[in-house]
Amino acid sequence: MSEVVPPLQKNYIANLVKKGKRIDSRKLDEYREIKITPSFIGNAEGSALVELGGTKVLVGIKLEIGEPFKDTPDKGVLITNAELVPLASPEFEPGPPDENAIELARVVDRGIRESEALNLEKMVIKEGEHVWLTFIDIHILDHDGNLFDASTIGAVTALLTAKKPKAYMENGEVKIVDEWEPLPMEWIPASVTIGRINEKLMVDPNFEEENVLDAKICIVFDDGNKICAIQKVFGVLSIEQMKEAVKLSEKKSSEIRQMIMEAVKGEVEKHEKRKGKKQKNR
Amino acid sequence: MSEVVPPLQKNYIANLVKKGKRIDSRKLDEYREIKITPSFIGNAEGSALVELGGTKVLVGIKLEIGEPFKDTPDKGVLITNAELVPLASPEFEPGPPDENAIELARVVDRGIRESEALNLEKMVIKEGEHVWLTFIDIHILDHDGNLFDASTIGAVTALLTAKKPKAYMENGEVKIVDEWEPLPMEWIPASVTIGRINEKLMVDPNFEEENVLDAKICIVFDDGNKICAIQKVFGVLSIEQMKEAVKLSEKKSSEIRQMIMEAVKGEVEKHEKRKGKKQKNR
Amino acid sequence: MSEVVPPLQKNYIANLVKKGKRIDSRKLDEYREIKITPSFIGNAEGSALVELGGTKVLVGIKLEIGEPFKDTPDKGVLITNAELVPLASPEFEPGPPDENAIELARVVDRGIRESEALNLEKMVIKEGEHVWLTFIDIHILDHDGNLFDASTIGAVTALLTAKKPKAYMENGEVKIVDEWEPLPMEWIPASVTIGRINEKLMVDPNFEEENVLDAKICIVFDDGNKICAIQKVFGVLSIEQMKEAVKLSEKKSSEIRQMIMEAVKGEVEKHEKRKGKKQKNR
Amino acid sequence: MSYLLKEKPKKLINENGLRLDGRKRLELRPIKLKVGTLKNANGSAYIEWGRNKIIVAVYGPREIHPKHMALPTEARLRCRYSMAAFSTPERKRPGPDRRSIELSKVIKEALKPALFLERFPKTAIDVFIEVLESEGGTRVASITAASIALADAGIPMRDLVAACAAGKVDGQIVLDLNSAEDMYGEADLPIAMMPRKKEITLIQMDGKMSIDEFNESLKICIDACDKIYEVQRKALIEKFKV
Amino acid sequence: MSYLLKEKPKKLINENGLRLDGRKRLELRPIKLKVGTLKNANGSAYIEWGRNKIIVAVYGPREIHPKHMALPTEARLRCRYSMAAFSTPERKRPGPDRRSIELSKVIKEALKPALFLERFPKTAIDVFIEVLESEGGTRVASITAASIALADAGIPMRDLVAACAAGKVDGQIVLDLNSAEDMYGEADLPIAMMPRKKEITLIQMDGKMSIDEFNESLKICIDACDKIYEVQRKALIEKFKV
Amino acid sequence: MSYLLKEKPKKLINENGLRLDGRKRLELRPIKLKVGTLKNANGSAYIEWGRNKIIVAVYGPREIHPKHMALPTEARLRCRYSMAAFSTPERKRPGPDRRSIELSKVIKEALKPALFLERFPKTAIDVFIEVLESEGGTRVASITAASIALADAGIPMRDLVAACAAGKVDGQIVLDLNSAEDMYGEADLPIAMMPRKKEITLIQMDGKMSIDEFNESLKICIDACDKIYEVQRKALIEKFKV
Repeated sequence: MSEVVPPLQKNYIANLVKKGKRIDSRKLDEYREIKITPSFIGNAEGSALVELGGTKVLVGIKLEIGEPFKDTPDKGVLITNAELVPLASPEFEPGPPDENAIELARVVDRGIRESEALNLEKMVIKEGEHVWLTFIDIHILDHDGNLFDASTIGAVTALLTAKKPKAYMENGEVKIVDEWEPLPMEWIPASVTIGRINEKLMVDPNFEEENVLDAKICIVFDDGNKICAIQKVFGVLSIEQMKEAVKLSEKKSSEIRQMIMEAVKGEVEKHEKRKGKKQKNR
Repeated sequence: MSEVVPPLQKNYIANLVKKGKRIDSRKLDEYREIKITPSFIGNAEGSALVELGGTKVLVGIKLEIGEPFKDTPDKGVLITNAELVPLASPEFEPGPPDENAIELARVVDRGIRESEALNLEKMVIKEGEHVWLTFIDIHILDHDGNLFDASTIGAVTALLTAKKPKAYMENGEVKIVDEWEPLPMEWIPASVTIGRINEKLMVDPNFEEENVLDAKICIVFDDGNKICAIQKVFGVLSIEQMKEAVKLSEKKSSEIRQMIMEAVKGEVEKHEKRKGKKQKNR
Repeated sequence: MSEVVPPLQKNYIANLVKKGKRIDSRKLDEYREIKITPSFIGNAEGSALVELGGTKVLVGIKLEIGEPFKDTPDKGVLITNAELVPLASPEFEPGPPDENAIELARVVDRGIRESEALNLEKMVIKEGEHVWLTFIDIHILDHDGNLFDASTIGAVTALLTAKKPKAYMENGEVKIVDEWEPLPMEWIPASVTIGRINEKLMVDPNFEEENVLDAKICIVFDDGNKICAIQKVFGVLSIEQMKEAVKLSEKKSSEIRQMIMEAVKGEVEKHEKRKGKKQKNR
Repeated sequence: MSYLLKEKPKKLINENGLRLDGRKRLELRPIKLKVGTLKNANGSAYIEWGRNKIIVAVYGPREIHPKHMALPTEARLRCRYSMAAFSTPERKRPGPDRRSIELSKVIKEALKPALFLERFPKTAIDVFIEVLESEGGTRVASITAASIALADAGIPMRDLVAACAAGKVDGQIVLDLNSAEDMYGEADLPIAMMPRKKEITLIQMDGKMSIDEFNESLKICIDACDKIYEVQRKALIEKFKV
Repeated sequence: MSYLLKEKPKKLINENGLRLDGRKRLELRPIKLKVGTLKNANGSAYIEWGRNKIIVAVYGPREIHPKHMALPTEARLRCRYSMAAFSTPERKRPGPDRRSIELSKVIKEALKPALFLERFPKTAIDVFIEVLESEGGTRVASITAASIALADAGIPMRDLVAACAAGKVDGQIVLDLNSAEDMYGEADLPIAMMPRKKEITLIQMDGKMSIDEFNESLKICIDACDKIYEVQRKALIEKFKV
Repeated sequence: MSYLLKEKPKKLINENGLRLDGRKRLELRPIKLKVGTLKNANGSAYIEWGRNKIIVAVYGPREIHPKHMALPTEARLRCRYSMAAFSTPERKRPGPDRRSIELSKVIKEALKPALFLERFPKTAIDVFIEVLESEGGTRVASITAASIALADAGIPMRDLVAACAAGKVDGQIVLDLNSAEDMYGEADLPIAMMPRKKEITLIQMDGKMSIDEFNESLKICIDACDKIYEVQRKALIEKFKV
């Protein structure tokens, strides 16, 4: 959100919304075109280029072997980082991640971590000593609004298509074999960002819309109909609007999930099997 | 000390001092009211809230087990840090400690370290390998002058009331038991800050006074009548003024020490016993 | 190079150069006076103070024992750092090394590393575990142009005169004896910096000249007639100028090398022997 | 102290429906709120919420540095949430980490809708939050206190902001999670509201919740915010009644 | 992935004169260059050069912050070469390191002579280079793409800048080194030129080369830059032909 | 080199009253002081004090950046005490640490009273101190040299500032502690004075001393400062006599 709102632009968009219309002629509950290109980067263990309208996000997964955290010796480590590089927008400045980059990284991380999409317990080589560190690096290339959803789509797709070599212990040392297997993914969380303007909700605000919204909220659903993360990014919502946003995001999240599954088709079968089992146990 | 001295304010204070008076009607050698609240923070191993007139300082002690420095394998490690958080004064700015915060931390540290108040040799679990790291964190909450004395009072009180669990070696590993004991405190150093204005000395300058002083000096005494730290903070002193300041600080330091002992009464007995022994050996 | 070129100064220097002359009455291919003082700093394992006209550079070598890099377990580690301290020029500012300091350090490093002047394979105590870390610290004291050559002369001289204690493994631990030996130096690289102005080349530009040059390039030769590093620092060169610069720098580099050898006379014999052997194997 | 690592308790709610600290499912921890405790700040507040101890100072509206940070049509609200090194069982290294940077932002966004920032263009309003001791729920306690400190500083406000968390623990929806419940529970849902206008200014969630559970959590938070609003009003009256 | 450390190959050029990736001694890797791929930037270009993938954005001429950075008689050209964390076999920590700071500078110096900076005094022209995947030769690929992005941004130029490296591998002079050749070869000589003016705007070398080898390397680079210049021109025509 | 750790010597003063470096109890190390050794600085001085080697440059009065650092009624004096990486037995990491930040401040406060800063409002006077080699007592050597560098820069001064340390070693009060005495001695008391005005501009102490010992230390420091003042005056005369 830029800091000074141009009032004319705001009125124009607000009036359109009152009639259920938007500046790019979408419906209020319609996403821009989503294009997902998995495995874009050869040097990454997993990656995805996501184009959401004019927004371009590249996510890469890198794996390393390291120590677990002291208080979770039986779990791998997940580290999510976002870079709002100045290439992507005249608003982004060089330097360490600012509050917006950190919020973005932490919300994407939360959606994946809290949904337990990546089973960190299966990312252990030897409990308390050697685990897989999974780095999710989010690189914004062009910022045309709704970075949260584009980044979550990218991160989830990259994880679903990532491969890791087999590793085991031998004589107290970690051995790695050149046999590659997918990461233990259990769920496909999907994030839905909703804007409020003129008391109406709209999904997937673009950059111009974000600049004039009264409120923005991001809601992430796992694929078992549970909310696994919420973040009100700015503005206020009434209680009714909040409940409406949750319902809307539940619906849209399954459409997005469908697109991710489409993009990673090869992976889908495996995932469906896993999911089938899970749902029964639930 | 703020950087630009208001000349009217300076004249007013200087004229008062000539008559032995001060803006808050104290005598030149009189401290403001001191209120010491030990054990204020439950999560800290030791802590003290010190109110010195309008100045509020909170000091916390945290303990960790770590490695000794290479050149002192037979000693625990003492780390003192001061945060001049922007909450405490419009003059403080966010960011890493500046020269004033570092000077404050180092002077408080010096008083404790050089007086050998905390016996670091008794903070060793296994020589050269495992020792206690003692962190003294000084948090300024409201800055109304004389941070040095308030912080030293806080640090000493927090150390006197701190508890550490017993630790010992077993099969090459550190074991910790839930039995708590006080830190090995040998002395009660006390710091006295003195200002010079109009060729007169005054103790415990408040914020307004600090802004117009010609010089400020801080002198720390252990409780065996020895000086253990001096820091001229700014300005100049004649040789006679310097000697006078030392005498004055000796006298005031024992009053302050008395107040600390009052505040940690439970600890006093133990301390007195320790001190009795020490004095004989001196 | 300062950022704004004074046009009058530029014309004056450019016109002189057309006639083969320079502001300090040197010839185009003439260096300023070079004064080398080896072993200036007692606390350094090797050091040299270099005065190149008005430019003063102090280089110190420090040695530590540490781990090799993972991908070169059979080599010692070389770390080169340059500090453009604000003492040396009104253009230098306090703070971490900027792009100019980093470029300087990396070009000096490259000349030494790529010429294999210091035989890093002989700086290993135990392969994969303990090697010598060699720190080259370049401290600019007065900046009157041509820091690259002055720094390389300083670094090479400091390395040639540095001593290290003998170290060996005993019961899995590194032992160090108080017997000192020179570092395993194989070559004496020499750097030649060339400026272009008015389509003419000149060596060793001073500060005023650097400010008005059309281009500056630094070329390093090992002492076996091979180029081991090039860095165009700014500006453009035609292809012919580039070739001419290489020839010129080959010639001047042997003069500089001669001066270094003069300065470290005691070391020269040993070096010559080493070099004799090497040349045969080439 | 982190070297005495506590194990995860088997049950967070016992057979009598009581939680580890003896509270009932929908019971708030005791809250003490004091206004105007600092001398230098333009406004301040100190809150004890359970074992949480937090002090908040407000400076401003005041000049802004560097100048290009100034906004032409309103005051820039800046928040700094910071934890004292000794506020946590394991010592926290001083300086902002990623968590505190995110919290500073969400707290700022929770307070902003309540302020008439447009009355002070080109200035800064700074909210400094120091967590002196933490026991779970520091962000809602911080917002509750900061809102009062802003009022104490005389910043004109549309409404106070009251905040509280709900969550899911041992399968049940509970109010006002403490540290252990936050760490070992299934979900945490901190909410801030302008109580009179019934508008949500902060909502975050992590963990897993069904939509029904979410709606229930939302409801008990709204009720709790009303109670906290009363605490806030009393604290303000206390200050100004003299 | 760094944990599967590759050994140094015995030969980098086989008995048939072919390199590890099947190329001949003087053969360039395939180059794809696309202009104007970004929406926000004033100019942009995307290059795939072998497995290198690099995107470049140009912003400016625009206002400069802080103001005292402004130059009175020309635009300040600023370059930022940066590698994505996932661009290398071993994860690269985000943020500038010494190598990328040096590369940012030499790339800036390679582009600067081609620009009429004096037409935009007191402004900034920013070139942002993001290496998304690297396989050796990122600096020459970056310069090649940046030059096109500058043209796309409408910055007036004396000439394009084309760049390529030569080097010495297994004792032979080869064109366009890849990662393995860069790491295990004997010398690397990246060069940038203004092809029409035949002027060198970047030259660096590390490794060891005789003067003859240097001259040969220089020659093959010049020829290669002519080819790359054609690729650049075609990409620009492609963009503007619509 | 730190890997050859020296043990603490049994005695720092032998039976003949001589110290490890052969000096008597109240003997200064040899001091060489040279004015105007740097070309770029407005004023400079180089001091060798025992094995300490320190160079000081003064720049200013000059414009100040950022502007809001300017003081309306006087020049801002800034000091930067910095140790070269190779100046100590163990390599020092470049960049300021807590010790050097404190020393920069106390040196600034030691010099400030001697300067007529009010003659140059809104400007900066920068004192840059580079310790090239250290052997104990660098702060007093730095002040002694800096005072001369300020005079060399033509900054009007009330008096020079001369500095020296006393201390307690093996139970005796000694003058001018070296490294070993500083490390293993009982107390260290560095003092700076304006010798003509007999005013103390720096005094610090660490260690333990009785009041009597303090007074004795003070006395021998004052005497030593008079001697150092002579060295300073000679150095200035040397410079300007040509």
